[in-house]
Amino acid sequence: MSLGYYFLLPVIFSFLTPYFKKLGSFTLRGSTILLMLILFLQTLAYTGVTLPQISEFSLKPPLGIAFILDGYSLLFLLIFTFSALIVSFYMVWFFKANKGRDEARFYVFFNMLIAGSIGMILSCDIFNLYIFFEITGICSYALSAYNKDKLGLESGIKYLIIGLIASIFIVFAIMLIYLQIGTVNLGLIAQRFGQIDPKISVLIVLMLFIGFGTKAELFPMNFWAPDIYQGSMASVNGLFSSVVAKAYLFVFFHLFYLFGLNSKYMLFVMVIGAITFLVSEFTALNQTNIKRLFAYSTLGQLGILFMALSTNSSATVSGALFHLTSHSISKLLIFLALGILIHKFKSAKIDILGNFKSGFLTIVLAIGFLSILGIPPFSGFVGKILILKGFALTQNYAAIAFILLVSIVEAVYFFRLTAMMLDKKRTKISVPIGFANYVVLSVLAVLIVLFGVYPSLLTHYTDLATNALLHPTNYLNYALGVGL
Amino acid sequence: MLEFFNSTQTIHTIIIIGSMCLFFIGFYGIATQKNLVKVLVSFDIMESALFLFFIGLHYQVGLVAPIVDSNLKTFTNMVDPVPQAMILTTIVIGLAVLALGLSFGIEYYKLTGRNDISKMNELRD
Amino acid sequence: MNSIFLLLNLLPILFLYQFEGALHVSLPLTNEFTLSLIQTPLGSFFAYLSLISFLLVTIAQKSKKLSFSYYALQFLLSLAMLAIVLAGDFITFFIGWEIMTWSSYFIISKSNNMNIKSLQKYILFSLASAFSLIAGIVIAYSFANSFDFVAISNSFESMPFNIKVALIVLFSLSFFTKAGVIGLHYWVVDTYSKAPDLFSSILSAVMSKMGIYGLFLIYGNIIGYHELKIMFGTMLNGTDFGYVLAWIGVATSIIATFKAITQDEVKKLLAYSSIAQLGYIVAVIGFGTSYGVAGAMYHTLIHTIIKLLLFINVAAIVAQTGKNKFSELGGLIYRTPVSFVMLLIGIIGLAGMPPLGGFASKFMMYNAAIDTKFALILIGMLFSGAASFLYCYKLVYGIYLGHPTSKSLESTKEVSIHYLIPQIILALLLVLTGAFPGAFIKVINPILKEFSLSTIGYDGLGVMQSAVGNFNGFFIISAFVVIFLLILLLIWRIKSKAKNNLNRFDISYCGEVPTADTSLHYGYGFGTELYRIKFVNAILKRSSSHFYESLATQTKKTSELFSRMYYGNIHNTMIIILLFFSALFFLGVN
Amino acid sequence: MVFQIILLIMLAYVVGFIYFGLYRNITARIQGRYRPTVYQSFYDSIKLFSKKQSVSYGWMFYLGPIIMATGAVLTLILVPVFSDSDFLRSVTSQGNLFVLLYLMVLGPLGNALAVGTGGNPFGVMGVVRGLTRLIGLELPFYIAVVGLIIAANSSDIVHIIDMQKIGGLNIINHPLLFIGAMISMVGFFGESPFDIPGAPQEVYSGPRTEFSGKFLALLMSQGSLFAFAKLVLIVDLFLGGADSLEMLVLKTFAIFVSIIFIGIVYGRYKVEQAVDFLMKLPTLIAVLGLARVVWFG
Repeated sequence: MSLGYYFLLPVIFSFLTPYFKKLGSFTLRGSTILLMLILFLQTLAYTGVTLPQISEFSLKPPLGIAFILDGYSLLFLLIFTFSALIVSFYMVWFFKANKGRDEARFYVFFNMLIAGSIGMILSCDIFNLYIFFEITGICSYALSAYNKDKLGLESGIKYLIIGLIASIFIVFAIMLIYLQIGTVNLGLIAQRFGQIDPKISVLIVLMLFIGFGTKAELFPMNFWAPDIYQGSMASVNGLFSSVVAKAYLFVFFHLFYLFGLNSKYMLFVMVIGAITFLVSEFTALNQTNIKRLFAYSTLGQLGILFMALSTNSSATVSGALFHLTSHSISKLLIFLALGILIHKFKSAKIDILGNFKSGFLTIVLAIGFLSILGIPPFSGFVGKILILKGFALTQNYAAIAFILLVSIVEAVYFFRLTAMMLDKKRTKISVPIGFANYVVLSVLAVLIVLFGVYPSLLTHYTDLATNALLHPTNYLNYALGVGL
Repeated sequence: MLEFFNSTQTIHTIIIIGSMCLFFIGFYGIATQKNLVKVLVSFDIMESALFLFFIGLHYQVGLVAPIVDSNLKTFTNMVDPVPQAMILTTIVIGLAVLALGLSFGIEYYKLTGRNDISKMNELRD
Repeated sequence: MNSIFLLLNLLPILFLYQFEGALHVSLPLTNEFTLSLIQTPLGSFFAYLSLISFLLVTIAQKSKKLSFSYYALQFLLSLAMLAIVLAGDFITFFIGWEIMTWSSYFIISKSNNMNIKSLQKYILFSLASAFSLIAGIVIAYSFANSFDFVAISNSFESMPFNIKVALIVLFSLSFFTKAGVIGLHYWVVDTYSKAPDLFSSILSAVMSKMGIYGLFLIYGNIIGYHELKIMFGTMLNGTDFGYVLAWIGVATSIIATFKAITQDEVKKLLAYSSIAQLGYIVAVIGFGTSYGVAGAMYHTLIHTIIKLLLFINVAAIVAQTGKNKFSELGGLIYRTPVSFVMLLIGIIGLAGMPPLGGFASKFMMYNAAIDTKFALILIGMLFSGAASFLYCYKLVYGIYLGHPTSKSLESTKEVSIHYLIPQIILALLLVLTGAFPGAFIKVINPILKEFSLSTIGYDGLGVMQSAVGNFNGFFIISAFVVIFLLILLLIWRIKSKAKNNLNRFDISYCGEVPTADTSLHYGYGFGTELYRIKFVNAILKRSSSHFYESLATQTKKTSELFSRMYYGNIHNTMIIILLFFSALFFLGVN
Repeated sequence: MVFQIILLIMLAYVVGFIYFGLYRNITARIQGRYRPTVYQSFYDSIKLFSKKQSVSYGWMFYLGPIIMATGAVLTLILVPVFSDSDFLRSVTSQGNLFVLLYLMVLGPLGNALAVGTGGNPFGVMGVVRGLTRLIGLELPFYIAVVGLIIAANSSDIVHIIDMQKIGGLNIINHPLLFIGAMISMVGFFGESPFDIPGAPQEVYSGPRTEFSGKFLALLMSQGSLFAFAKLVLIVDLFLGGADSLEMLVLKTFAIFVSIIFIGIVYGRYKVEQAVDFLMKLPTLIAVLGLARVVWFG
């Protein structure tokens, strides 16, 4: 299958949605599940082939448009398709529980969102990347405002305005690149980036940094992010946290390493990541809204990832990618589980965690919490220890101390929530969960444990990804059309 | 006199100055305006400035538009087609975002009667 | 359910049938990490401690209806502890450490007395301990390029001095937190007192010992006492390092002892006493001599036995009466006589009286201090020992002696047999450890060899030898029993009758006749007069809680401060982004 | 050996009661009032053994005095009475100073248990005061003992006696330690100014209120045995032990007299005052002695 279908199939399904809707909601839901299943299985199939893979359209690169799948994007592809599959299962329950919602509208944007995110990580020219960026953006604005209530629309508007700002920076950067180099092919850009006038290149880098950094929720540009999470549905939050934010992060570091930025930039990104981590974790302590709280937690984890990914040491980066995967799974689990509670209690106050009665939900949520905190034997632990190990190898003890100290702050609110769940003195109301959710949440929880006790399953892919990210020679050859 | 205007240099200068003016008008708009519609319009102005800038800089005197018709027999002596294609796409995207933004704005206005973006702060700490 | 988990608890013994080398497993986790389990004498010692403790507590738990999840978590906890003590590398150690943390957290949360604040206290201190540990681990890794104990131990010598110190501090902090050294003990009392009653015994008897195991591992195995001596130099006959550590331990012991005396809640008293006893161990662990290590080991064993005994005893009483304060208990001696005798044996051990095991361990520690000539340390330990008589007496008086404080206590029945069986076993163990100190030395000697220290002599099973004198436990205990029986016989033979079945109000009471309303059990309040002693008052009125509370307040303030930035104004957010860009631009271009 | 032990107990019993009689005599003389005979305590003890008990509070109430007596006898046989002879040497060689230090506390603990069982709140008050006083009281004594152990590098009393034969008496070599130990001894003998736990005038009757008959007699007897053992211990530690019965009586009597003279002269401290006092000057004196041993010995 050509890589193009990763983009094409969701788009086709998205356009067919009105017809599916006419055929009934079963078809609508089923078709999306089918689509995501196909994508996921296809991705699994790609794990067996030699990488990178390329699919060009009409012309060979560097002139034509092409999709390239290397180790780095394979990892993200796995995460995205898997998350999408999980969410599409979850939405079956959601729409059953919430009768009378406009299902078609959700699925249109959902499919397109996945198409856009996947496009972003596969595309090998910067302009296509921008288009996918915008597609992802538009779909996220729409999904964020899906509820069409006051809060939903407010978050949609906020997200849209921020998206506009980010896209102006990125368009500007792309134009400058084209003016300087005369190409949009990533391979050529990477090759010739060093020849640009340093002042212009600083400007380009800064603009890309601001553009993608804003979307990837880095500190001084992330004042909007918690609002968006608070206003959107829990399942959409799960998508934002484990797919959309990760896609922007992917692009950020893809460009970062392709352009071969020097250690000053690395230090800068690391400091920014650290500040993001610090501020978010502290702010999270003060939250009363559960979705908002986990939004801050997501920001914090992104902070760690930025810290670790900007080190250019394969040990740290590999750890960070492991952590990223584990975080995606855990956050998806948490947000989906919260969705069930929020639906039941019609409220997103923190107290709902103390008022439900369901051993299953308690266990899966606890697994999610412990995993994010990096406590063995859950997958977050492996990620965190790999990151710390990486920092230790470069003798960056300050980073280790920083991460560990702030992690204690993180533990404060995670365990406050856990203690609320376990508190027997509160009035407890039993929560119906639904068969689909039992399956979905158990799969996620089992994965978290599995990656925790048998990390080799995942380290194989993170090592591939690290290698592809830090040594993009193969990728460049393909992007330049040399190897074809 | 007119030849002066016909030189590539001059045209580029005019375009740069003009697009910069436009850009800063847009910039001024988003920095000061709080009405959602005005903000969106300001963004559009900024984007337009970028488009103008980009397209304009790729125009050179004596080159023809990259459209295959009687004037263009060989693929030489024409303006670089890539920026034009890019800008066309970007315009479409911009339009889509603008439309979405306006529709959000309208819905929001219907619900709350507000369109001041600085007062959209029900989502906050 | 209980029986199943009882059997499950016995399972690990299959793999630990020897004292050394019966177990050698390594599992590759990733291509970088390999989990390995190796049985060393030190590990086996602690492994057996924990196995036996869990076994006994599970027997006692038969008297309660506990859920499957409780037992499962407890079993997981026991496995985690085994992983800690049998680990051959730091990753296994840390995994065990963290599983121990959270499984115990979930067990504690099942208690009815628990509140969020105490749970938070417990988990945050545990995590702080774990994070300090992992920081040490990765720093060590950065030099050794391996998590293996042996590899790290080998490369330790070549590390820079400041890294060595940092490692020692980080590891020590972690293990001190678990053992509840003063200043880091803020969580201990609350947790022990609010945890499920029988689980408190595990917390105090086994989990705190994991901290001690860690200290042994670090000082003895990984760094090595010899290296510590080289690093820090010597003082008198010991090391500088050991001297500092000894003062930390002695301060812990003294402060906690005084705090224990003033507690009204039974389990709080036991918790403070636990801190104090671990203080002794910390005090001698750094001496770096055979006697120091042996003393610490011996006291570890004795403290485990005693704290299991006492906590199970108290748990039984609490279950029987529903009361957990000295001011609400009292006069149970003839209503629960077996429990009383068990507690009596327990406190005789706790006070370190001959002829029970408590004395043997103290004897070893004192000798270690004499051997190194740390006289003031020894005085401190003796002083804290003298003060500990007060809380020992309070324990027995407040629960069993004096008068019942309420009507319901007068009809209390003897506690369930499931509580008594482990207590009787433990009491016997306490007697045996007192009677056969030589046997213990036999067990310790392989561990001393592991630390490359000289071994200690023993003369048969009954005599423990030391540099400054021998202790014949067997003689002392037999002499005690013989004399006791003779005097008993003598007194028995002297005929004189007494009026039995006296009313409990028939006491001399200043010529008055006390009634049921008269407060006769006021002895429970003792400890209050300690506030009038200046030195003790200075200790008692200070508390680490101020520090931690203000830390919490500061964190909350910081959080609120940061939180103000996120006030939901998208217009300002835009402007901030633009300003940030301009700032970076000017910085970047220049 | 059994014969020797019985002999020793009888000796201690006789000497102890005679000393106690002398104490009452001397006190009465100094205070200018009528005195009982020297043998009065004997008579009391024998009389009490044959008397009926007036009250009983169950078996633990009985066990308390027996535990105390056990502690006293055990202490007695573990202290070497005669330094050069083989008298009970096989037994005394099994004990050492640490065992003795703790055995000395066994008595008060047994007492405390019995008193607690009795349920008399005043008795408990006395016990608590006693245990609180112990915090301060043990301190100088411990320091002194530790000093001696370090000086001799052995916790074996026989060894300490032998050391004094070679290097001179400890009272001369370590006077500061001796002073510290003596101040503690004043308290151990229940003398003023540290006699608050018994305090007959203040706590109505002290810890022994509820005892009568043979148990009171047992308490008295063990008290005299124990007093003798403590005196012998001091003699062993500081005065080089005693070769013969005359020397033993002489030395113990000297110690005893100096203790009661201190006791008679001073008034009574409250318990917190006692602890406060003991933690200051006596501790300081003893610590100075100790420092001398550790750093310059």
